[in-house]
Amino acid sequence: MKNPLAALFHGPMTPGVLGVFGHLDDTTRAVKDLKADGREDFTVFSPMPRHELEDAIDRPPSSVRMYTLIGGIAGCSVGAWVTLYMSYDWPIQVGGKPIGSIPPYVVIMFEMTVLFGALNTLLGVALNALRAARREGTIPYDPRFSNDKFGVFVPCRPDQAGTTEAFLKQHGAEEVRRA
Amino acid sequence: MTMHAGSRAALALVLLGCAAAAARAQTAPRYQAPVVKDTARLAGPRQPIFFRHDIHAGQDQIPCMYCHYTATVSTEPGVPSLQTCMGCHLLVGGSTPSHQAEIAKVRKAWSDRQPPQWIRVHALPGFVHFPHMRHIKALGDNGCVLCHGDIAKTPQVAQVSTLRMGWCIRCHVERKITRDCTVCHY
Amino acid sequence: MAQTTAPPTSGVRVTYDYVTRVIHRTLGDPGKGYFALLGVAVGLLTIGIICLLFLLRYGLGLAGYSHPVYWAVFITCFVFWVGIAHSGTLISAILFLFRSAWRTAVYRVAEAMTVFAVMTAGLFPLIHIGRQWYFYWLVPYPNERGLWPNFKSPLIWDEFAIGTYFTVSTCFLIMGLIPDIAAVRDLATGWRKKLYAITSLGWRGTNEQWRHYSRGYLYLAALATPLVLSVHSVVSWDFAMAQVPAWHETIFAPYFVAGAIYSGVAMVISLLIPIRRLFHLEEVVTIRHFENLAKLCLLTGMIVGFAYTTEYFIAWYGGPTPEHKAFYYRAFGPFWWAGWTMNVCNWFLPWILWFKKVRTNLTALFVISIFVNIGMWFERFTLIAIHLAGEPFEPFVKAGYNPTWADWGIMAGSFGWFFMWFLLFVKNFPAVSISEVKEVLPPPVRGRHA
Amino acid sequence: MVDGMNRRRFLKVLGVTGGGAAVVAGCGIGPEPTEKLIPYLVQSEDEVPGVPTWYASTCRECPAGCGILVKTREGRAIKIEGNPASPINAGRLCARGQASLQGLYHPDRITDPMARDAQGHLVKITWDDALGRLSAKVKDARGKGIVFLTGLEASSFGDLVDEWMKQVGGRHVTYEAFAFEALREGNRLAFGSAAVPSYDFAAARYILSFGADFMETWLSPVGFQGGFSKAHGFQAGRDAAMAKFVAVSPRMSLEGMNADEWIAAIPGTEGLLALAMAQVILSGHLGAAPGDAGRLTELLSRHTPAAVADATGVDAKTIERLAKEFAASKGGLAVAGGMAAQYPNGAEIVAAVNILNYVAGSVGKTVKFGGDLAAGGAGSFRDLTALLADLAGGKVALLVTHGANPGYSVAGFAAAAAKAYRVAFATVLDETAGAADLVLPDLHPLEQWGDSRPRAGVVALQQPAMQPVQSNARGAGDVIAVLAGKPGTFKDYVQGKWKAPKGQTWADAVQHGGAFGDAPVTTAHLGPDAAKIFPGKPAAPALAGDKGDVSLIVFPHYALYDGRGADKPWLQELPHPVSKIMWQSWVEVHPDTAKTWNVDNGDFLLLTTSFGSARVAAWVTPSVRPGVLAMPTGQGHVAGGRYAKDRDVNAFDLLPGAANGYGGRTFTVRASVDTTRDHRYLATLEGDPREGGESIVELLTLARATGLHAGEHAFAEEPLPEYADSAAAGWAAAQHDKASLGNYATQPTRWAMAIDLSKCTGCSACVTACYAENNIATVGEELVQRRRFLPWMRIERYFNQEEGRPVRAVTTPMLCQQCGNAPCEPVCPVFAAYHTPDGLNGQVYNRCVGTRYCANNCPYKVRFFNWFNYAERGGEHEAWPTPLDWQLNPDVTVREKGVMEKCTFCVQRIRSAEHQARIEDRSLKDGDIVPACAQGCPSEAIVFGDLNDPHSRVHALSEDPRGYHVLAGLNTKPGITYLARVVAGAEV
Repeated sequence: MKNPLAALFHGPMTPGVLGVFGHLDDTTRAVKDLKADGREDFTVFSPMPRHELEDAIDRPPSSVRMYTLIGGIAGCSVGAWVTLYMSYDWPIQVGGKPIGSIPPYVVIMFEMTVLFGALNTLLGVALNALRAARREGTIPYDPRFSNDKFGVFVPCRPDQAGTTEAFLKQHGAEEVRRA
Repeated sequence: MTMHAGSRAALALVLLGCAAAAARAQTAPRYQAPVVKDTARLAGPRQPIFFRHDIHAGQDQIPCMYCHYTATVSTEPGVPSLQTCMGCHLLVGGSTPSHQAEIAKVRKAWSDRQPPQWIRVHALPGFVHFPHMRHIKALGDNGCVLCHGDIAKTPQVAQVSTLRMGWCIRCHVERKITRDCTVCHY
Repeated sequence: MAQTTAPPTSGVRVTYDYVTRVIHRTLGDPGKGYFALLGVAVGLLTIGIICLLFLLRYGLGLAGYSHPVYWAVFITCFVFWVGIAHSGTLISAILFLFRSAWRTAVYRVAEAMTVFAVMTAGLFPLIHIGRQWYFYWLVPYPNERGLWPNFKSPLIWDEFAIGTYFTVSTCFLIMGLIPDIAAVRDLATGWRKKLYAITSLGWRGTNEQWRHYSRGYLYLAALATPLVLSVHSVVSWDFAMAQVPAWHETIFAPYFVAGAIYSGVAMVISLLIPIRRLFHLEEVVTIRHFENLAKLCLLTGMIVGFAYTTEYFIAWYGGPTPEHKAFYYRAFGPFWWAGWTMNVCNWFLPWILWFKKVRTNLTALFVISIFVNIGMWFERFTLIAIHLAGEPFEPFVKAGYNPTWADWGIMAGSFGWFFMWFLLFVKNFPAVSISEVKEVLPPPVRGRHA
Repeated sequence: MVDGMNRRRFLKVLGVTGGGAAVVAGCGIGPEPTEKLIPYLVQSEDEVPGVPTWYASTCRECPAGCGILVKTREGRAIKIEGNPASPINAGRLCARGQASLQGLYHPDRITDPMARDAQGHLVKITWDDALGRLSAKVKDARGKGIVFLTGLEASSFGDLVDEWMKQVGGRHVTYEAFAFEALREGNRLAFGSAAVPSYDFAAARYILSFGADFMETWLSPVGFQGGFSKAHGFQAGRDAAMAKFVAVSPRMSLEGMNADEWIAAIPGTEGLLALAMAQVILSGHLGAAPGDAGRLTELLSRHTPAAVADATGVDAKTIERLAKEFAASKGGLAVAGGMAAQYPNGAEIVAAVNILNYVAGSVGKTVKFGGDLAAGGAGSFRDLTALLADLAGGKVALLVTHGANPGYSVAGFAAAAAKAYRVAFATVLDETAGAADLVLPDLHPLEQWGDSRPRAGVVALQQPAMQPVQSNARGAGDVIAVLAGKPGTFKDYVQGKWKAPKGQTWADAVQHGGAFGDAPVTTAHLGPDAAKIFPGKPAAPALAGDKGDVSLIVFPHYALYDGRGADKPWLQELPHPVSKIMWQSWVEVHPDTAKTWNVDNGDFLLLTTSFGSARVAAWVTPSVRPGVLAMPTGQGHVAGGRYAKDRDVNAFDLLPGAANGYGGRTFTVRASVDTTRDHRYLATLEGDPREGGESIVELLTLARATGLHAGEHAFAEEPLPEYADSAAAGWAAAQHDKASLGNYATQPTRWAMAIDLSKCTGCSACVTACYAENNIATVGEELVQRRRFLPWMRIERYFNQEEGRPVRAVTTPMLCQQCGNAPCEPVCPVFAAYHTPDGLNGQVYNRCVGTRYCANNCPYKVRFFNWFNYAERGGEHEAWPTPLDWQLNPDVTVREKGVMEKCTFCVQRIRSAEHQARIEDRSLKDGDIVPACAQGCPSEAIVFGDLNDPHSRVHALSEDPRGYHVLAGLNTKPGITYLARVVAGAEV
């Protein structure tokens, strides 16, 4: 199907071959062999995350974690700054307590840590997804991938399409499609 | 009792005021109040009588405290009674026709015993207590201008300051005066 | 993980395709029953809004407050709904980190419940303050007066905690939804297709997307876990920081968190049982899921019971203190019925969950869960209204308290508000996670290479 | 004075400071578009806008004639305080006196003269018409009987009425519902003089009260209470540190609550008790009995303690002990009055008590004839019954009433008076005026001239404090002066009557409130009939009526008195000092009695006497003798304005309409009681269930208290570590350096208060003072039942009932303690509650959003919430319908709905004192600031000042060995130090 958002992201379709797999182990083997050929530019579709596939594809861990870390630290410091600055900006004394009393402010600092951390994580995922989308938008997709089928797309020049098809077929693709 | 302290001080001030006015009238260089052509262009609400502070306080150099004498002894500045106006305007009839017309209104009000209904320009909400005497005490008799603008050069009174809390606070902070809430709010 | 999934109860083979379709079916056109329920919810909400308008016009006096009962039904409802909100994140985040597979089938409902419960809870502090139109003075925004809120006040902590909790749990819910929306997108037709096409944010399940997605999800879970513990601790400090006897207790934070999860799980059960029935999810949401929920319920129930026991014991052990008076008042005062409702429903009732028969009997579970919810509401009511009424420091102003139509009306409104959102959600978005259920299914393998 | 300024202008000028009492609103900066400033034409020399002007005058709420100072702002009377120059009340004032403002501004005041039209409805007419009718009536009523009925008028007005009546051949009858016939008759019996002597409580060393409610309504309560607390209040280092006080009466009144011993004798036997004590003293030669006391031997020998023990229900040992103590004190004072003077044998009781004073040698010492009280002049109930007979018999053609309301307090009056043409001078349409044929709107005492001679040697002047609120009202004095053909106005008449003591001009007199002298004390000796009292064998008297077997005591309500206070919301909402009930009537039932009848608080009882019946809610209390019921007067009006009308039942309906032996009215009757199924919530301040006030009210025995020496502390508190209040102190210092608020220049202030519970009587005058000063809303019966009241200052009353001990009531004022470590402050999310540099708990109304967390966290429960908008014009709960809102204090914000409010030690007074000090370039002195409650307190129990000033009174008192803090265990570091109440004799 055509994602209306797609047009925003990507250019013309990339030529290549898309293999639809019914079984996990076939897919995994296909991926393994592709990597054995030294290919990195293929794309794997799966209806759910599977560690077998992840191992096979074996990419470095996502950079999202950095976003989380930075967000958390930022949040904590914002919490500290807000509470302390605002206390001393107009010092008002309550209940015989010091103007800037840290213990109660820890609560705010903690909440801000979580808030900023979470939002930044989301941001991280979104940015990475956008970057990926620039390429993935240009390759074919099959609705069954969100249901019960796995998919492997191997970009290749039209003249090599034949061999790629063969490769996928031989790895147990239930159907192959050129793009 | 309070009343005696209050009113005596007030009366004393009135007398002083007259003397001062007289004295200044001879020496100081006179400020000439402009002739106002188009009153519609003046800022501020139109008052029942076109009372010109710039003529009274500016040109004739009558000190503020001559009319608003309670400002030094009371939280309220007070509005001068019509009698105060008539104190001069029994004699002073005005130089130009327009002036005469306005002064005629004053005299009419006096004879009808119907004081003019001035439109209030400066007002604070009920939960703010602004003691004028404290401010006059601290800022001097001419401290008025800080909040009311240079009234002595203003034909028609308009609100020049926001009179909002932030505005008060700024001044208090600059002058290292307390910011305690219950100084004004109670 | 595969072995942890439920064995199919009936003959049906639970395949990826089955899961997708059975869950997609829940989004089919709603029946009369659904609209009836929705109607009831909206009706209640309308009642609540009308009462609220009266309250705004004439003042809080319309509610049952008295001197010294300055907090009552509204704050009770606030704590109640915040409590409900807790199981959601617990199930989705904490159990996620513990890799407990059974959560997958139930966490979506719990999470949705969380978000809407927080939305509901958040309204009450605004309703209950005297000059509702100045609620924004609690927010630290730069203003002309140069005034800031008082960060020493537990109410400000609350504001931050609830705000954070709402934001984070909403993010969490949406994030979990994306792959599933994509799944139903690919089956949907008509306006729903458009809706899902947009809300799935172009999800295709490529390896790149999964790589970042699962990381992000993991970290969100990692953040949500301490958050869920903190939020109700902060709520409990609204009371523990005050020196009202029976409020001023160090055990409040854990006690409240346990109670919150307790009520939350109970609410999940009360919601899930009908949904499972109506949406024919028997294959996906199995008895085993309920039993696990029941076990969770039992555990937290025991913690809550322990907390009650501790309270009473310390009060007795402390000798003739105001604390002592307060708890005597709770147990034998004019409001004994409230105190005992809470004890019976939260303290004694869960004991029957020790029996597997009960845990696996949906009717029994449903009844119990309802009672637990009632009990937990009364726990908060007792704690707040009753302990204020039984003022032990100043016996001279000890007072009665009678809730009025305004209290009940607005409380009913809050239920309407909650169920309205919940019903709209389950009909328009997958109420059970598709991709995660698949995760715990045995993957299709040909096995000839093995 | 406010001459030379007519009312129109006066009304206009309100615009100048109208904003002062505006409602809190968050925004609303800048002028209202329509807001007008209207200047005076001629500014009165007294009037400085924003500066209060004080007028000395005299309170006319009761015959005591206390001197008052009326505080006016911009020509409006806004508060009444006692006049320090007056010897009657020495600067103090009771709740009723302070509430007279609400009579002045009553929303239902009569605006114009009114007369009956054809249908018998009252319709407005002009003054000329009214006066025409009146003089015509006077003309043709000559000879057919003209009666002028007033209250007790020891004043020029009384004289004027007398003169006029002489002219027209009528008679002047005075009527007080609670008159003093028994006192006069008793004094005549004992000493042969029917005068009412003045009682010197301050000089007494031992005080015995036989039913006399001398701190509530009896004779001159404010003055008596002042004297009482001087004598009874604990004062270390005095020869006798305090005078013991014993109260004898079947019902615990305010006096009973303050008594060191409360003795609930059987109703009507107080006299026997007194005689028995006299017998002990005389036979034992314990007192300095005058020579002729011997004549009493026979009488007394028949009344030995043993002989009266059974009749009185008090055992002989107690009687002897009391007698010995009384005599030993060398300066005892025994007073009989109130309840004791309202039995059928009231006069004899008074005589018996006189004899007790006589044989103890107190007459002339503490009981002073010569300086007699005007109360002696009050007409007797017999006069009124005679008038009733004449009215019924058609012997009266014209009845003019002023300041008396028999239509309320005498059942048959309305019917009887119907035959005559009734003219009423009145400010509101009470029962009597409402039934009149011609109603003439009178001026309120605060609006007109007058005077009062409450005591021999004292002439208290009364001057108008403001222009009439109702422009078309005319002073009764002026009207009568015209009718009587007097030259000039009533003012001239008063001035003419006034004889200048040497060295005083009229102007001084007016400025200081009158001419205050003293009359020489005359000696008194036993009268001829002294020994003739109590002829028979000692027994309780037969009570009036023959229905039922329960004795029912009807007593004057502290605030509503004989019903004249019922139209004032401040008095209706003033918790009764004993019952703490507001807006309602009640009947006091002892728990044991209640148990037998199976009656609980708020259950309705149907009381039936031979004279009438009433349905009234029960208040179960140990403060009344078992088997005895007690019920207050004051409620049950059928007219008299929105606050009085149709409220509960009228206790007077249960009383006999005929005068008794000594010409008085009997207020103790036999009643039969039927329980009903009906029940209601009592509108009470008191919580439920009742408990003792541990760690709230502390008591010490006299022995222990005298044993304490300076530096010692009876109620030791654990010392706190330095850091406990370092934050507060440091901050105060910092703020102080930053800006002097015009406080003590030397060090940061800590405003604080000391309350001496051995002086505080619980009379609640401070409560009304607080309402008046701080614009506190009255919320009405229904909201009180729902506990929405807002008494910033409340008097807590606890009953201590240990087994085998007489019940004791303890009271304490409870107001914001202005804690140093205030629990209310840190929980406020918006800093509406915070700590001021001068040590107050600031409450910023306009910042408050109403989370009410502060109220939850306040252990003293002294924060109150505005559940509704009590200032809303025409709102359901409007507290100040115009012109009641004219009374609002422009220096204090009127709180909006949804806002928390509380006591701030009258911060407005603190600030204005600081302003004054600042413009006078000085720093504050101790005593510059007096909060409303401290100012009003008749027993001077409250002292206010700066705790950090080592020379201030409050600092000294806070060091007092008796000092303690309420709920000290919470470490709130309160700014109020309570001084423990000291109980003489009996163990605590």
